[in-house]
Amino acid sequence: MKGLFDPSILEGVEMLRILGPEGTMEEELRAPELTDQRIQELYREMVFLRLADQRALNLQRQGRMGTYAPFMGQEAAQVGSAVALGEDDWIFPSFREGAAMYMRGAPMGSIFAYWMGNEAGQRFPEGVRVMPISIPVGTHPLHAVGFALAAKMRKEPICTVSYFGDGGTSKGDFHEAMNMAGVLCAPTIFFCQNNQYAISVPRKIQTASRTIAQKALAYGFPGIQVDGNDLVAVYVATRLARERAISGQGPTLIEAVTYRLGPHTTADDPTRYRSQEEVEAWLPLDPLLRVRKYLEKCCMWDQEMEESVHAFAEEKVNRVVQEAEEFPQPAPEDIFHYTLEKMPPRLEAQLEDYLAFLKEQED
Amino acid sequence: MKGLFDPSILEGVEMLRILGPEGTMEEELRAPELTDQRIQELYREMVFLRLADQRALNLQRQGRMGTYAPFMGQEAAQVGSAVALGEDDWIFPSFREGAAMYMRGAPMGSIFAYWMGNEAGQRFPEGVRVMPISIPVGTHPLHAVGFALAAKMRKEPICTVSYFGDGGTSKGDFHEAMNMAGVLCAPTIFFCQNNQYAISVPRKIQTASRTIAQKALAYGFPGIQVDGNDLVAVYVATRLARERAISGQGPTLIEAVTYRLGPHTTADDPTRYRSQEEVEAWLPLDPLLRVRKYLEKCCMWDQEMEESVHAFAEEKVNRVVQEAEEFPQPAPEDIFHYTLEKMPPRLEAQLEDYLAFLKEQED
Amino acid sequence: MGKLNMVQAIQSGLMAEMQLDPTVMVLGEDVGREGGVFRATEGLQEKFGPERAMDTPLAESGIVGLALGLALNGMRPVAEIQFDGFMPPAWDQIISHISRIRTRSRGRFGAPLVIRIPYGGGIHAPEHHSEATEAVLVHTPGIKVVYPATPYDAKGLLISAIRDPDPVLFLEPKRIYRAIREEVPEEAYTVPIGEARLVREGKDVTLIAWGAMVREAERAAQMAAQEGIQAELLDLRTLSPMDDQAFISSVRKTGRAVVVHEAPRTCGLGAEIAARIQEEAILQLQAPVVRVTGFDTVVPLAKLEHHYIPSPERILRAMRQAMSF
Amino acid sequence: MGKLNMVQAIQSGLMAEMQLDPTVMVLGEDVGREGGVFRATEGLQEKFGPERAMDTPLAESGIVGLALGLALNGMRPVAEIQFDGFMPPAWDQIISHISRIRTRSRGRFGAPLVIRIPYGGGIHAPEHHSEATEAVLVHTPGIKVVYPATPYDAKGLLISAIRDPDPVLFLEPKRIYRAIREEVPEEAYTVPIGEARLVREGKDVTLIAWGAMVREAERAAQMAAQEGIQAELLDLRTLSPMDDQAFISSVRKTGRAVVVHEAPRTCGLGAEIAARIQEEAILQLQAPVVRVTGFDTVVPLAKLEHHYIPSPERILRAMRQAMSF
Ligand SMILES: Cc1ncc(C[n+]2csc(CCOP(=O)(O)OP(=O)(O)O)c2C)c(N)n1
Ligand SMILES: Cc1ncc(C[n+]2csc(CCOP(=O)(O)OP(=O)(O)O)c2C)c(N)n1
Ligand SMILES: [Mg+2]
Ligand SMILES: [Mg+2]
Repeated sequence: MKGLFDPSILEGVEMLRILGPEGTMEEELRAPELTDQRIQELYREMVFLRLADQRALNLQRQGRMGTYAPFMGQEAAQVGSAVALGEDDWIFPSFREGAAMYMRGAPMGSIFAYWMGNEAGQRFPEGVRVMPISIPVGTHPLHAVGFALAAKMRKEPICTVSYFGDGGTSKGDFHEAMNMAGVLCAPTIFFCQNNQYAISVPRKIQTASRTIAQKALAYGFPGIQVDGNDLVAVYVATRLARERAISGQGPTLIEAVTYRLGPHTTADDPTRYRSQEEVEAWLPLDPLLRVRKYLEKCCMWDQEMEESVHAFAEEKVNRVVQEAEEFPQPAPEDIFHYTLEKMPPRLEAQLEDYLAFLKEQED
Repeated sequence: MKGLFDPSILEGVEMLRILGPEGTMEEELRAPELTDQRIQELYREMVFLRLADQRALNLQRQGRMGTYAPFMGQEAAQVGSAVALGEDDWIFPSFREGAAMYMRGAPMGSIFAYWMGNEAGQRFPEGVRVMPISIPVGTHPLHAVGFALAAKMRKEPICTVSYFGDGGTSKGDFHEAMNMAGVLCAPTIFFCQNNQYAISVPRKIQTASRTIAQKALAYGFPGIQVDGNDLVAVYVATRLARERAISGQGPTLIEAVTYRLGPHTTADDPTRYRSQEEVEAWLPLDPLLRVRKYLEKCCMWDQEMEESVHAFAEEKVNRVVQEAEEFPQPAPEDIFHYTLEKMPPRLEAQLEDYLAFLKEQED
Repeated sequence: MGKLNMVQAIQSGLMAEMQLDPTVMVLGEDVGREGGVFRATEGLQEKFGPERAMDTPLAESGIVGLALGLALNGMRPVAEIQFDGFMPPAWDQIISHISRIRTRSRGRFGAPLVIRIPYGGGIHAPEHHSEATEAVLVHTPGIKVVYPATPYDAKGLLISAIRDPDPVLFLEPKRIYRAIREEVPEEAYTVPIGEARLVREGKDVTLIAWGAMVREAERAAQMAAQEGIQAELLDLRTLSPMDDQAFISSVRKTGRAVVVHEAPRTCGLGAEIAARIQEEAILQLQAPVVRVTGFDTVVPLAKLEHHYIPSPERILRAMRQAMSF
Repeated sequence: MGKLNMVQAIQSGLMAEMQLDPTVMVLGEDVGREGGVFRATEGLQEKFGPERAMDTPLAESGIVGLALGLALNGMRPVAEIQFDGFMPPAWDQIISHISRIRTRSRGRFGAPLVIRIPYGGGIHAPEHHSEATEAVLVHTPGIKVVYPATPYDAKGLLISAIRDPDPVLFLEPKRIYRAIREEVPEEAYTVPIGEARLVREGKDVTLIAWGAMVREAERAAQMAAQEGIQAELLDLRTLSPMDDQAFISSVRKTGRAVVVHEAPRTCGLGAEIAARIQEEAILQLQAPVVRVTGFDTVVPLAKLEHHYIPSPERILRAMRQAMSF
């Protein structure tokens, strides 16, 4: 019918995949700068990240860390996108982006300290172009759009990336951010890790559209659906989106199709809402596995290397934990000092009164 | 590229039009129940509505009415959609839907009384399935979705329609409503009157998508772009959407492409943001004009009938004004009585105190 | 009848009402399959199916806006907002529509719905999981606001809320979800909205609290008793409409008042309570009403949180201040 | 220097700052081409182009969220929310992000931005065009809240707000946008945030008001003077941080206080002011602090609106009550 936009129009579009689960590479789609060497380096990082993630879960069980949101299974999506960016680009993470944040320079010890309940862990060193974690789902892409717009106004060739989940796409603020980015032609990338769940809510209850990528069409710019467990495809898609951003062509939405192998957070019991079979069906698609298979095929990896990289990574994780646990214990004053640049008299009085109370308690 | 959803995919889709500006009818697309007779009836209503709308503007200028949002130019969109519904369907209007509300049974006198600053004008008689006007743009489609869902749960064969503008599609709540309607397969119609402006902001600053209709694809259900100045096409599209709703196929978004011939409201001066030429280019597309031309072609209309229907409509408008002005002056108690079903003691005390104050003032 | 904690009591209340009234339903993020992240809706989807115990997309404004539409069409929805910190996106629908539909339609329509929200700190949670926003809600005309402090009250008040013809915001102190167990009847029963509960009688100072702070205030009152200060403790239970006569008549007797809340002090509900006390009992007041509250800052994360939330010690100190003014 | 009304003064403030500082920009619905529905941004787009005077899509949360992103990257955005009734959709971004980014990042980032909002009733507008939501804003840590009452203050405070390192909510009394004209320097100047203005000295009762209510209070004070009541009138100007020492020391002198606001009474800012007065001046208080406010209802439409908004007569009556307690 004339005038009809029917979802069936979009049925033909298939997910981009370059590095298959069996370690086979579609060479013609691969980015030249992503050499085997580089892939090997990134594999090492992914191993470290997986171990760090698992350690965080353990620390939580031991009562040494608070609630933690693990990213196991999503390493390719995060690492692939993070390393595709330019040095001066900024990322706007939500709570499950430890891997991306680390790859962009945020110290893992800081990230751990934050999850241990210390705000100071969110103050990354100057020069690290990573925003603090945003907990309210779907609300921070707006900041990435505004930030990108300021850069565009000053003609700085950078872009911003906001990371969010499939659940995040349901929020009103996601829509407002996408729409504004389209209108303002902002140099920004919306990076959705569709890990199939928002806590217990499966992707199909989150939205009725076949893909998340196609949501970009509502805003007049392109969306790309990519195998999120494929380091290379994620890299290539992000690179393309960045090219568009930097060259004034505006925003791109990337849907990285992946799977959260672990619980939503340490407070979650996924057996309540998904079957073991479902999880097992995703295991062969593990993002680390296929990189290792590829490297093995190239004769750039073997069991020995695997063991040594694990040992090395374990060591590094130990240092991360130490660093996090050696973060100075924050003082009660810290609650007050960052509310406004200069503490107003009333707040100062509250602080003084509270310190007096603490003093009395000691006595 | 694999995985790419590019806006160009949708370039081919053209707006649905059945009754052209010159009064020519695409007979094969026409709905059989929309007989010439019926079109003639609807034309009479449209003439009345245009006069009523103009009178409202005049009343405002004379200080007899408050701020008013005229619908001139949008009569076909509102009348065509309203009459395509079933008797038991409900509509959820925003502030510019006087024509649709009237066609669904809301007394025009009530609507006028409301714009005269009397809340009582929003209490339509029992049986009139029209919700009160919602002023916050884009926020009420959610209510239409919830309402429709309740009907669906009870297996009642009705649907709901929310009316909103091009501006409304930018709001987060519009997105949440569309997304939920898709997921819940709610029997509801999202009816967007794209009148090219949100106050002074032109459609192209509102969103970068080529059409508004294509936004439905983000939610996995169809959108239809229709010539909003074409009574017949609007009717046919609405009918189709209603069929889908009633038969369990879920929601539809309709974009009625139209033009606000008047000011945004009586407080607005459109010459600040659009040219006279632009307005004049839309005049030949006037929704009343083409119906008249069609009827004339069918030998069902002539100048004499035009004059008599105008005279008749003028009379009717006079009665509307009278009715509105004879609405009883609301009492201060009315401010309090509808806050909760039963007034809590504190509020009662406020009322008593205020009545005592009024009494003192009299003395 | 059995001993239940507060989450169980709430679940029991929902179960009972859904059994009695086919229009009652729950909706929200993870309330269906999962039974709620705190298990307050556990077992409802098994029993009543996915429509009446409905998992929704992640969208707080959408959830409460949908609930309004459902309520307008004959349902009695109980929506859940997963954590207090995710209330603000729902405020527009609450303030602009839910609270106003009755007055906007001059009584033709009402919004008989409930919004449940686990609120408050003390569980070492991430940012946005420890907020107490009662003042904003109480400032909003056209809604009722309920804050239970015990399992028994939670169930009874929840059932009253569901049966109420007006929208009720039902704030649950997540910190004590599992801290207290008490006898809770299995069947439906109601506790009236709008009545405070006298927790403890005393003649020296009136302590006013609600939700999770009732327990802290009770501890403080016990400590005070050992110093010879007899505190009268009121659990407000409903914050809007507020049973102000309960605390006003108490203060008329004691001459002193301490009000406790987690929210930031400035423009918190403590201010309203202090304002009403001085309006109606100034001649009996022997000391200023003292407020023990969160600071005018964001709630800190785990390592500093205990400084922020009023403790029995801080409440005791406030009572001493009131006594020695 | 010329006589300007408040909208003109605001426009003049924006113009001056945009000329001085290339990072200052305005954004919002209709602020560009149209120059704002109230003309507060008139001429800015002509002068500074469509980027620095930017029309946005219709999305309040988006506007302020975008402003935060801009501020994080070196701009000093001045966002406009068209009417007070459309603030609630922006609250989540304000409360969850704008007010918290400094503390969340432990000082690495700040949010030097301004949000301008025409507020309050008295213009016979449709629903959602007459709200006064200061209490919610003042309850929120991490933001400043400014309410000018005169053209001179409006420009000076706006410039202070733009230069402030923290987010400032700038509420403009739309009712008196064009009611008062006074000399306003053409160049940039500042009026400090956080200082009340003594409008009128008096010894009998302290009158506390802000925004559009200052004029009503002044009229009431004149009427009172004819009855021999000498009212001292304070215009708070900044609500957060509030210059409470100004009214506390005044009440210590007069022993009586009347506070006036348009917002609903319960949990309005009047409660906080009353609470602070009784905290710090109870020994001098000779009568309860009286609140003259909107009712605990939705603001009525044109035909009933005048009953809702505090009038000089109601304020006068409150002063008499305070005097005769
Ligand atoms: C606005 C908001 N609502 C609710 C929550 C509670 N919550 C935390 S994570 C989450 C699910 C998020 O799902 P998704 O966006 O897919 O991200 P994922 O957790 O899968 O990475 C929910 C509901 C929140 N953080 N923010
Ligand atoms: C949430 C919200 N923001 C701002 C306004 C002020 N306002 C009233 S109408 C309007 C433009 C609406 O444009 P559109 O949705 O296209 O509807 P139209 O007026 O063209 O019918 C604006 C900004 C409002 N009513 N609601
Ligand atoms: Mg997810
Ligand atoms: Mg429009």
